[in-house]
Amino acid sequence: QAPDTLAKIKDRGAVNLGVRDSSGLAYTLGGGKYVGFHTEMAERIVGDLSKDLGKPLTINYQVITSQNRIPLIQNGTIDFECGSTTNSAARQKDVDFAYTTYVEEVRMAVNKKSGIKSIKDLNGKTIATTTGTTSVQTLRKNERAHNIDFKTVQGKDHADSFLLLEAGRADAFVMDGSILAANIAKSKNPKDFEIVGEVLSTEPIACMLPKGDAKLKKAVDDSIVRQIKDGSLAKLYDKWFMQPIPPNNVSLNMPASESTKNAWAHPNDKPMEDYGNK
Amino acid sequence: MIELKHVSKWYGPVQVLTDCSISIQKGEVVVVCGPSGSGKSTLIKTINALEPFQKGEITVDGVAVHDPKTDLPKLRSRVGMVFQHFELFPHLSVTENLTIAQIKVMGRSAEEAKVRGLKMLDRVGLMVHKDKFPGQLSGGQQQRVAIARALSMDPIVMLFDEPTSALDPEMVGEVLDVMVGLANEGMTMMCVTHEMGFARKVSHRVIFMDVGGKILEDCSKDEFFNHPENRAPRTRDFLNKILAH
Amino acid sequence: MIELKHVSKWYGPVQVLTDCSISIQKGEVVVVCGPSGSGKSTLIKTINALEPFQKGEITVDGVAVHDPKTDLPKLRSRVGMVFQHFELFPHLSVTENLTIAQIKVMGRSAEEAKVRGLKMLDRVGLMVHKDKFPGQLSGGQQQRVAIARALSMDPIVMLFDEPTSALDPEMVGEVLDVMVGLANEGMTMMCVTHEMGFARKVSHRVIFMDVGGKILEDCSKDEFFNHPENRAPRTRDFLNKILAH
Amino acid sequence: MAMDWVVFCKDTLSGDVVSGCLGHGRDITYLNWLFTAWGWTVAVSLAALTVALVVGSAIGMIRTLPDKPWLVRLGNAWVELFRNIPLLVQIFLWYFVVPALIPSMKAFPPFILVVLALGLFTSARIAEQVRAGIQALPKGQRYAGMALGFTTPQYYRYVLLPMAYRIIIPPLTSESMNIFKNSAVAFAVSIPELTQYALQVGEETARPIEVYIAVTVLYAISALVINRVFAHIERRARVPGFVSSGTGVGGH
Amino acid sequence: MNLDFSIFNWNLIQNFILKGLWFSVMLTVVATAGGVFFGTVLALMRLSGQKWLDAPAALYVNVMRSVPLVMVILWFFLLVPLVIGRPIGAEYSAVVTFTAFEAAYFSEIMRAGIQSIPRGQVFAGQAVGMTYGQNMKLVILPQAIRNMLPVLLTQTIILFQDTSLVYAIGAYDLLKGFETAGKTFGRPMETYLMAAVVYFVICFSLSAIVKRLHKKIAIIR
Ligand SMILES: Nc1ncnc2c1ncn2[C@@H]1O[C@H](COP(=O)(O)OP(=O)(O)OP(=O)(O)O)[C@@H](O)[C@H]1O
Ligand SMILES: Nc1ncnc2c1ncn2[C@@H]1O[C@H](COP(=O)(O)OP(=O)(O)OP(=O)(O)O)[C@@H](O)[C@H]1O
Ligand SMILES: [Mg+2]
Ligand SMILES: [Mg+2]
Repeated sequence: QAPDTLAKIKDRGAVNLGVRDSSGLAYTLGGGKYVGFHTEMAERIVGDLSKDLGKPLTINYQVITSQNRIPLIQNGTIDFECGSTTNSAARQKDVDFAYTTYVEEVRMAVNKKSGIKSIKDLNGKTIATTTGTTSVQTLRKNERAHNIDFKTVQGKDHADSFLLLEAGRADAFVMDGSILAANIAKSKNPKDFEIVGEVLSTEPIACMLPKGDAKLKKAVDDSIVRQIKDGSLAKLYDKWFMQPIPPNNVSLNMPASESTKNAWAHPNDKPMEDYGNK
Repeated sequence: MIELKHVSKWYGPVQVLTDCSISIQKGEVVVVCGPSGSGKSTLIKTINALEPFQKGEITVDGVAVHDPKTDLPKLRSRVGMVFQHFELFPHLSVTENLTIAQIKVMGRSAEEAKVRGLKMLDRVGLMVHKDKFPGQLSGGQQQRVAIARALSMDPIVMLFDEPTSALDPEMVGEVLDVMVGLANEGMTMMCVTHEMGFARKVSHRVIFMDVGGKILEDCSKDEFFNHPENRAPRTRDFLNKILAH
Repeated sequence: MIELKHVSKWYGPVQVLTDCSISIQKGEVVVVCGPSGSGKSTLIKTINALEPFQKGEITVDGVAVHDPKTDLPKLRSRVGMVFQHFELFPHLSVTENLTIAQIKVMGRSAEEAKVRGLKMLDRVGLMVHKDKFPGQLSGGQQQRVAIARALSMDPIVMLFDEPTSALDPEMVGEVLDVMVGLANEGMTMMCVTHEMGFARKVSHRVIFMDVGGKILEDCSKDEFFNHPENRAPRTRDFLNKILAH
Repeated sequence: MAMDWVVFCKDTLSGDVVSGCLGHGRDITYLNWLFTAWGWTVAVSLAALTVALVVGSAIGMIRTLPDKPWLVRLGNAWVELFRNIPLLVQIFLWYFVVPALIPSMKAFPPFILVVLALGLFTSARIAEQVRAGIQALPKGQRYAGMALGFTTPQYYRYVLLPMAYRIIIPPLTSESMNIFKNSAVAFAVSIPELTQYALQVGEETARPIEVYIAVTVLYAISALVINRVFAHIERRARVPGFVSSGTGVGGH
Repeated sequence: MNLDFSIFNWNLIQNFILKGLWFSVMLTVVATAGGVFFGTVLALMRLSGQKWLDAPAALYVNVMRSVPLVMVILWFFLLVPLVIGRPIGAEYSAVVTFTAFEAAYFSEIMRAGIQSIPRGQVFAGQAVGMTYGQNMKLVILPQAIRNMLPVLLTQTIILFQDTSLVYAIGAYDLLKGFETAGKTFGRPMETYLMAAVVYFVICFSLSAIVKRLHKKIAIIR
């Protein structure tokens, strides 16, 4: 039968929130502090849930990884997750997604000195990406579409993949733009790196919910719509993408893309397949 | 006292005891000898049921060893046994070695057990070592403690399995002396040993076993040593070898 | 042939050889005895430099063992040594045990080594076992192979360290027979052993060592066995113990 | 939970089921990919095993040399160093830190670095076993070798090592099986072996259970094969009439 | 290459490292205790001589010992919530996994420890009339425990090192603490080096203690 996550949340007076610890939209400052655009947005969603349920809710932050997030949602370890999960048709078989709150454009980060400007420059190069992400597939597809040949190396998480680029073990790091920007901003010498090339894939990022829990989905979607309507989401975006952010107090300097703005203007939960991806 | 009737034993397909029959009276001292691997140790272990056997009957002081209903621990507690490698309990002091079975098996009080144990320790001449651990004693001393341990259980019979063959030659004497003393006091004893001097001095009977666990000879000491012409060739050959040097 | 002058050795703070001086002539058979731990094995091992020593001098056939410039492997290859636990190489067949050192150390051809090795094997009466492995032989047979192995290196002197004490009593004789044969042929021999029968039969001299590696007696066989009144009390006590039973 | 084994027959790009389950050329199925990943696991493991055996034997041997206290100390230090740091940390050190400190190593492919990390980590354990094996031999064997006039390298070669290796075949077997298991951490530094496959494909196909089962079975098969190979070596090397008692358990 | 260790201030240690250290230590302690308990049960099953007890225990032990720990961690993370039917965090999952995994290894150590007691000792206990239980309790186990304690403790040190593998499910252990700190402050090399030093100091000291303990409790034979 359909799960009733809201009832469970109400019972325990707490939300088991899935968060990421090193993605651009959600990361940790250590000491149990989880921050980021989507983390803070999730906290606001929890605030709205608390109002709906008429009960104060605490948040148990549960760090998840690319590999385990779907099983964890499925088996109820976490109630929902707001990190950097792509809404895809394949995943929709196993989980549901809230309205898209951010549209990710997969691009690549390179060392400025490398001279790489486009996917076509990657022939014979080594490219880093992260195990358990859709970018691995995106990369394979692009390799085929442009009929080029390159080597991929897979870091176990984004920070690791960036380290591969930083250490010169890879020539490019193909990943969601926000993640690239965040990792560049955090690096020792942010000026050495830049994000280049065409958009390899456009991916709607959304909070991930248990499959078939309409009540929860509605509550979350309502909260998102509320945040869009009253402009607080845009403000939040500004805070995390345009202003200096912890821990290093550098700014990502990444204005909202057209597709993101579009998603806010027309709230929807369409999968990436509807964004013109092959 | 001890009665073996047609005892046979196999390890898998290998027969290690073949139709052994022996009868030992109270107060008798019997020496068992024979080449290595002839089943001497196995024979002596079947008597207090440390090794099971497949055929035949053994009774010790009227108790049927082969009977599944027999309380084996109780039987064993009344049969003293001394091993080639002493087998003192290395984690216990000499006194504890002497008392633990008295207390846990016979149910004696710690006090009583200690009195009895130390008396036996005194008897083997090792009173000064009562608080040491086995590893701190020489081989000869360990074996004498092992004898004292067996004696403190008030055994009705003592079984010895090559008690001196793991000892330095110097120490053989001190252990044999204790055994001679026991024999002279009338203890019923069955000893696997190649110390023919000991056999000559105190044994009443000698049993000679050959490979496959066959008893080739079972005769009086006098017969065994003084009438080689009546012995089987295998026995004579063996005796020649171990007495030659 | 062998000359020890004031040899002393320590293991850390413990002195195991104390000022030992011995001189052995070509063709002499010398028996070394003494209680366990008295340093007999250590003494014999210093002679072919298996154990270093800190003080004194040893020369073997004119070669100074204590001299750092001496080619020790070469010296050792000329001194035959037989151990208590045989120490055949278990992974090599009997023939390989006999030939490997001849080939690798003396540089003999495989052919030549085999001829010499098998001759020695024949001499100890084990020709039929030439293709077996040590683990397939009895202790007495292994020890005889070990003697053959030492002999096939054409040693100028043979050292024995309790060659019979790890054997079943039955097998002691066969090994002693080989040793008696060697002695009678005039081989220079130094034997640590407690087989007093052997000492009486073939030795020229007996050395008695006591704890701490002190030489208490070094006298002719006749003196040693027939004039106990001239011996130190410690020696008499030891002899009594090992001859008693 | 129903199993869906067809997932392995799917093309890795289109997700279409391929008949025959195996793709051609650049069109590969998840099954093709699985075998490639297994190949990496085997390659990493065997290469690391070689390194571990060579280095471990050398270190183990020098720890038993008489009268060479400095070499013995060096060997001991080696063992302590490599066995008191978790393998995963060592892999990161080799991968990120060592090339940064020694620039010429930047050119080394990750495969080599992982092999070095896993090999040297295991060399400490093998050194320990080789030392134990040599010291388990009766002391008299060394003396017997010396007494026949063998030089130190000769008596190691002809007397001590042949028996020491025979004695330690059982612990060497489990250490070799451990290498296969430990190679799983190589995915942390982007070697595309079985565990990385499990993580990536489990995610891509959303069928983690089937994928994990397949990967686990391949690990078990690898361990079993190694086990049989060593059992065969042990049988071949058995010395007639020689019985040895087994040693040691533990470790992974 | 210039290394910069200045980021290691008390704040960072407190925020990143100590939390991880605490978890690693907790995981080691709990898994050791649980592993010893279940390991004993498994070892007794295997030594019982009853096929129906021995066979399942043997199967469990052999399966656990032939699968990489990382895979076991992933398996439990996937399966435990499905089996018990409720959410379980990475940390709890790690505790369950390590307990189950170590039980297999500990049971082998105990089995070997018990079997290392010479048969003569078993005979000696029986010969003075002890029952099976008395013999176990008074003769075999006291010696076996002394023999296996060092191996058990060494295994515990290995276990402590293996806690670093929980990163696969995102649990926050000592290594993860260093890693997160390193990535957050852009100093990964320094933190990996520091992690190596910290692990080495801890494990080396522990094994030195085990060695001394071994000397102290070894039975003089
Ligand atoms: N547990 C066992 N399993 C199989 N065979 C065994 C076992 N114990 C002993 N044997 C075999 O049984 C035979 C008799 O052994 P036993 O120990 O009784 O001989 P023994 O006469 O005491 O010899 P020794 O003088 O060497 O002590 C030998 O051939 C031996 O190999
Ligand atoms: N490697 C060693 N380290 C420290 N002490 C040793 C060593 N080897 C022998 N010893 C000591 O040196 C002394 C002499 O030993 P050695 O083996 O020479 O005696 P032994 O007379 O041959 O005795 P046994 O009759 O028992 O063979 C003994 O006290 C022994 O404990
Ligand atoms: Mg016997
Ligand atoms: Mg000696």
